[in-house]
Amino acid sequence: MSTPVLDPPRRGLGSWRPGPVALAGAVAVALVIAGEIVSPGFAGYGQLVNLMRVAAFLGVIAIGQTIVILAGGGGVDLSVGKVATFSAIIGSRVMDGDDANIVPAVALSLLVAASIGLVNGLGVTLLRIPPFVMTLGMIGVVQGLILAYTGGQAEGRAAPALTSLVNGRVIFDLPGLLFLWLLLGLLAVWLLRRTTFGWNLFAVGANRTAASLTGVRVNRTLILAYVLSATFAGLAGILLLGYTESVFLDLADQYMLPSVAAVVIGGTLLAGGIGGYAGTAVGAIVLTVLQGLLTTLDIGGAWRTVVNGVVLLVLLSLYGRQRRLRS
Amino acid sequence: MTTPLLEMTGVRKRYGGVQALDGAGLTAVRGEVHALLGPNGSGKSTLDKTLAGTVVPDAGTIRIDGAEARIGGPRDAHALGVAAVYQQLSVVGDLTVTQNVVLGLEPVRRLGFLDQRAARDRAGAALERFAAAFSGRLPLDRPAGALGPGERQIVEVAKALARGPRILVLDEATASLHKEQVEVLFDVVRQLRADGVLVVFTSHRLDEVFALCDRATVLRNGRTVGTVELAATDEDELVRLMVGDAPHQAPRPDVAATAAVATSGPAAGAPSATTLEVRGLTTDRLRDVSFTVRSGEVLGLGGLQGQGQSDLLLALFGGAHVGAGEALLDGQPLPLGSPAKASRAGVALVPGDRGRQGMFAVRPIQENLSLASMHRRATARFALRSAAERRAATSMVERLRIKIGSLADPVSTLSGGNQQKVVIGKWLLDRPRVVLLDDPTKGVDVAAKEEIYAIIRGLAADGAVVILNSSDNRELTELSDRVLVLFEGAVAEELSSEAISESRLVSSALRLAPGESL
Amino acid sequence: SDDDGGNGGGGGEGGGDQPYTIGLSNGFVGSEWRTQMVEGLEAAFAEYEEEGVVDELVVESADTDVNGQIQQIRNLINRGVDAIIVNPNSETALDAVFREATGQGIEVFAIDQAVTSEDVTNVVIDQAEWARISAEWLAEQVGEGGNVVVVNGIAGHPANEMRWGAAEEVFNGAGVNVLTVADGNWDQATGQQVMTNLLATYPEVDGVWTQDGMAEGVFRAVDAAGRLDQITISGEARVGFMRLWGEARTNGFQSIGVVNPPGGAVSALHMAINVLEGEAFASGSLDGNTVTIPIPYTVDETTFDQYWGEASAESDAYSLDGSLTRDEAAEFFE
Amino acid sequence: MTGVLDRVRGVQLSGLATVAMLAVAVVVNSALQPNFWDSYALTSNFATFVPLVAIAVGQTIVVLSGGLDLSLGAQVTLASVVAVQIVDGSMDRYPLAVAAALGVGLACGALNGLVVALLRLQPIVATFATSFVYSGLALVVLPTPGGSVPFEVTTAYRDSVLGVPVALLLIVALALVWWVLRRHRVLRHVYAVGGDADAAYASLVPVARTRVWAYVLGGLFAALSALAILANTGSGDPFVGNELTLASVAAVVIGGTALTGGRGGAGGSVLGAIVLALVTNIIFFADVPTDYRQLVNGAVIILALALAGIPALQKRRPAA
Ligand SMILES: Nc1ncnc2c1ncn2[C@@H]1O[C@H](COP(=O)(O)OP(=O)(O)OP(=O)(O)O)[C@@H](O)[C@H]1O
Ligand SMILES: Nc1ncnc2c1ncn2[C@@H]1O[C@H](COP(=O)(O)OP(=O)(O)OP(=O)(O)O)[C@@H](O)[C@H]1O
Ligand SMILES: [Mg+2]
Ligand SMILES: [Mg+2]
Repeated sequence: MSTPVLDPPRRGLGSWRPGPVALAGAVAVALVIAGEIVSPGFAGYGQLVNLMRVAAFLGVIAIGQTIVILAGGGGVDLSVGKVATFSAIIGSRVMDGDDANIVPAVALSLLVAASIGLVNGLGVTLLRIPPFVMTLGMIGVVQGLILAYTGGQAEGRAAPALTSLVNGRVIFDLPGLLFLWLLLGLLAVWLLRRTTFGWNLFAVGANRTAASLTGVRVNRTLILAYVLSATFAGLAGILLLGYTESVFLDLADQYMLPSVAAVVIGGTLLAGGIGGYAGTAVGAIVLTVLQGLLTTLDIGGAWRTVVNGVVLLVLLSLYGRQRRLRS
Repeated sequence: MTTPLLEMTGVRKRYGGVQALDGAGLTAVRGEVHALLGPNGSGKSTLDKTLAGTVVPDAGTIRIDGAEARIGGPRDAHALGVAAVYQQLSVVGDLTVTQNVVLGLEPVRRLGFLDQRAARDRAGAALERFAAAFSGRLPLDRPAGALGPGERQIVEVAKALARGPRILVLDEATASLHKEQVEVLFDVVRQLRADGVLVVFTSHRLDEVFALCDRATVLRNGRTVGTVELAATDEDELVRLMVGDAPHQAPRPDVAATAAVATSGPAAGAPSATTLEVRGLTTDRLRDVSFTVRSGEVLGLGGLQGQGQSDLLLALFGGAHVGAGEALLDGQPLPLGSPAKASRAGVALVPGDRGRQGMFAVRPIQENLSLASMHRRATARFALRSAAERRAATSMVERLRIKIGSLADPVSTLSGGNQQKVVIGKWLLDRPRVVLLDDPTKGVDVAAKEEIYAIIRGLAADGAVVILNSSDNRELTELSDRVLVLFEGAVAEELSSEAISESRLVSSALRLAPGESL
Repeated sequence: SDDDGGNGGGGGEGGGDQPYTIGLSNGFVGSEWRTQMVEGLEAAFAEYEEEGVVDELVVESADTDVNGQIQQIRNLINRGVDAIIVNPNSETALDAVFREATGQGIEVFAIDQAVTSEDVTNVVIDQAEWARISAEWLAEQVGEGGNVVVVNGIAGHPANEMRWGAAEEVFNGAGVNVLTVADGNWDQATGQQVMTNLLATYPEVDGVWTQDGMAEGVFRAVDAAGRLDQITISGEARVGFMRLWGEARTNGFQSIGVVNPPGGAVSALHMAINVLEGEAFASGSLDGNTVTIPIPYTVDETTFDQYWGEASAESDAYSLDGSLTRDEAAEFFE
Repeated sequence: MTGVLDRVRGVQLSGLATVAMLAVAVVVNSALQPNFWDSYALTSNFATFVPLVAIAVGQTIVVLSGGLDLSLGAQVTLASVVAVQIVDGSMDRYPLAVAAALGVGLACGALNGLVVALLRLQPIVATFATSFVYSGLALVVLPTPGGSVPFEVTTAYRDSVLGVPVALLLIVALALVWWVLRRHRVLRHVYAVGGDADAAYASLVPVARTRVWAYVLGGLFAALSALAILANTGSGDPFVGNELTLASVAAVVIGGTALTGGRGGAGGSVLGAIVLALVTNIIFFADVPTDYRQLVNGAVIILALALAGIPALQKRRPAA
């Protein structure tokens, strides 16, 4: 069980089964080993660091995705990629390559992202639009905002301080980004496991009616979940900006569905109420390693796509399975 | 002796760390109503389900008519003539009553196209016998989700009957029914018995068992402890069989005395006098309800089930749209319309539908217990301290004697009675001033029932206002200081403590003049 | 006319029916290149408008699929335009709707990406030639027996296939080893991530051949690995990349940027006006249904300073551009 | 008893909301587009609707069963490239191509059903994974755009019979197929499984088989969508259908079907698909400035989604 509980569940030795986090971790290791076999160099220290660095963006976006999915009721945020893009575009334009502007740039980006999350949350709670389509519609709106804001031409550049924070090597030749991710990950785990918000979120995800009848402010919790999702997406956008230094109009769009896949591979149920961020983080690493591995395989784009799908299926069947009807 | 129609032996089933069945068995003949009894969590439902095919046992044999039966799923059970009414209903709310009754066995024409007329006829025939249990016409074309719980339960029974079973399993099929509906059901069951059907009947209401059943098999801890002829047995003996040889446990005194005291924070101290005054409360289903309750008092809600009792409790907790009226707690208006506000004002609700409204099945027992009160223990109402949470939950587990493995186990792994205690326990940690209880012992076994009674009395003794709805008149008689009898959403009568008796409750519910007897 | 009277406007009436209405169908807006394309067209259109040659430019520009673009074009037809300039989302799948358009007397011009339809005039640069220029340069840099990796756009995409087909031929002919071909989705961030993976697993690489949007990402990956001095990168003529290139030049870094001009839309507009005026293409200027417009210029070591001077004020995403003048366009006609 | 009234009202309302949206969309569109009712405009509009309508019907069935199929668009692509490779411009081979497309839809649907029903993977991510498989295979089958559909087919698709566009007839035919399916046991079981899988299982409904059927039917409608696209485009393209997936989900919701399963129907989705397509038209003919079009489009779609949910909102107000 990856459920955030206070003491570990007791298990008989015979019935021990690896939890999703352990399983996903094992898969990541297996993929790295497979990578090293088919293309030597894949498991080198530098390459592992690179893979982790790339995983960090997905990992940060998936923090919010985890929160929203845990909230249940079909909760999912398809707009994370677009929000991350928008946030990077705003950040880039406001900081415009100047360290002095970092604070206002990041603040404005996150504020805009959070407001988009707020609208998502209001749509999902007050208008009762199913999250899947609400956030899908929001993609269109944000894309519209991007075009209206930029006139179709993204401008500006990352501030050097942001770039060195993300790309600069801190210790053991590890980029600052990894420490940021670790920090954000710990924050996410703490938020979910050790705060009233986290427990309310799990309760809302597990049984919304019961949560409401236990005095939990369900709508407030849900709205906050969507705000957090968009905010973490916005943050990921800023980090991505630090990585690429310049932006373009579909910078982070491709993270939409992989962020959901990372959550599921990490053992969180799409039905809500069960799961946690540790699994998601490993899920993000698994997906990134898989992409890296596929990149280095010289098998042609079409087959590479097929293999990608098949491997994803295998990964999912290791954990993200639903309960049986018959016990 | 002829071969028994049903013979189950050595049935075992393990769920993770819980041995639900540990060599249980059951032998019964045709034309019998056979009770399957036992405390909560003793494995009754699990045994029923192995027979009906929704649970595959780890070991054990099932013989039907002497031949070994392999039951791998509900379809196998059906082929063997077994039909079941489950404790957790299997009605699909979005389908109509007709569609539910024929579900899975729809009459079809060629190529699998539905024969709607035949379906209606079949459903009509199955429900006809229960016509008396429905107020008006048979609701054949209504979505099942729009029916009341009792009506839904009847549809469920009709669905099982429409399958023409040789063996009919009724698992707490009367839990949601009111008295008249129960009588209708019993008539049908007696008819089935006359037709040679075996009915396996599970209920925690022993009066029903004695009224209906011929023999009883008792389970304890997943094992069969014996089968008795009910004609030769009395209630005490049956209870003794169910709870074991250990002397019938009286609730520990400290349970009653301190149940309402939270672990941390100031002790409750002297009961402060609290008054709840309800004036002209009107909702979709309530009409102009007014009353006053004081701390230390248990106000019972009586009447036929479904006359607005649950709605009243829900409305007081802010879970229903209030059209008119108000509620005053010590003269302060109670915020109606938001359970969150109600709970912060000191109101607690133990809802009637535990699974849907009361608990978070997949979440750990710890969280289920903590949720309502954790903000009190949290730093800045936000950051939880795990030691404090664990202490709070553990204290409640001990106090209510909840039988658990670990606090980290999902609450769904507990038996019904223990789940119910968790649902009550989460509110006790919140030191409520007003406690609303909606059928709190539904599906709870005898021993747990007594414990819950002690908790309720303890709450009142500690100065809480308690309002109790119960489908069990005996329970109302035993606990209430006063009873409001509701009829069609309005207060039909108020019975003072001297006037409360089971027969009086029944007659009042049926709106008979006092003194007139049944 | 076979026009059933449904469409207004001047479709089907032959030349010389000024002012004309022009439609633009653009099925993708997620890139600055497309924005530049639309803005360039609008500017050129404004000039014609002042002269009274044209009266309205109807722009359909949105992220959409082939179906959506079919709907775009049908909307343009219903709007009664005289000519449609289209940047197609598919080489073949718009054929049927193009026939609908020409059936109503509307002239259709495809830009950026040639289409197969006989009813359309393609006004495009030669993508194969475009790829060949940078591939030849790279092959020369790494020399015979050199090792290159390739970061391509999207597998199966016609422009991608055409470019890669030409480049592969060049590499084979020059005896250059292509270690692997990866897909970077024409996306800077993906290109950067893909290149990082390739660097780890192909340590012996001497050069990278990549296509427009991804060169900047590839550069950053190589730079992060500290191997700019060992690995040659075929770049792009875009301000963002050229800035990096310019900075690295001091350390001897060399690259090449072949212009893929968004201004193709402007060239197509000139052609469209000529056609609407009843001019016929000169023999030899049409290859089948395709007018190949020359690649404007190439940025390399010798020309870097010249072009950088002109472009450095633009934003990073700006593509160096070029289009035919009216006179140059007129030369394609009789 | 009020519950019943609410419910009945809710059911009618959810249909009404979609119909009302369609009516508004048609009125607005015809006001902005003078030639909206002309023969060419009508024919071409309906020709554009059919692919989305078909895939939306398929998505509806999957959604009703409690699932979601994010690979439907990729299935459309795969079915269309297989069909176009077979037909290759010849009318004689067209029936074979149709059969092949349906076969592809069936096979893809069966694979999805397998992973969702038997392996019990969560539908959203499982079908996301299979979509890679299908779109990859589409590229293998048709590496670059090409192939042609018989002239007769593309012409017939744009034709009209007695003034009624053939494409409209096709939409009616799709609705009819749905009407027939609704009267079949499989669809009844789909509703039951989507409404409450445990209850359905206990009631002898073959849950796994029903789920497989839902995905198979989804695949078959995807194949029909592929055929419509081929008739509409006249040739093959290995990316052609991918973006239909998400639009199909939006159409389903605008049509009043609950994403939680068990409630709704394809009739609404047909209208929902048409509403979605008309919104694009309206924004175009309303001359919204280019840079703001996508913004307005997104906002209008969210509005439509909200309107589609209003009946449910009213129904849910009384707690418990
Ligand atoms: N699906 C399940 N997963 C885990 N444990 C289960 C499950 N179903 C039942 N159990 C456990 O098996 C034991 C027997 O449960 P069962 O429901 O058969 O009891 P019961 O006799 O019907 O109780 P009640 O009177 O409360 O209905 C209990 O301890 C219960 O917690
Ligand atoms: N069940 C809960 N879950 C999460 N947060 C809660 C819960 N109950 C209260 N809170 C938080 O506590 C904050 C204060 O609540 P409120 O002021 O209503 O409590 P209170 O009635 O003052 O508490 P007390 O009864 O201890 O005096 C709220 O903003 C809310 O966020
Ligand atoms: Mg039971
Ligand atoms: Mg309070």
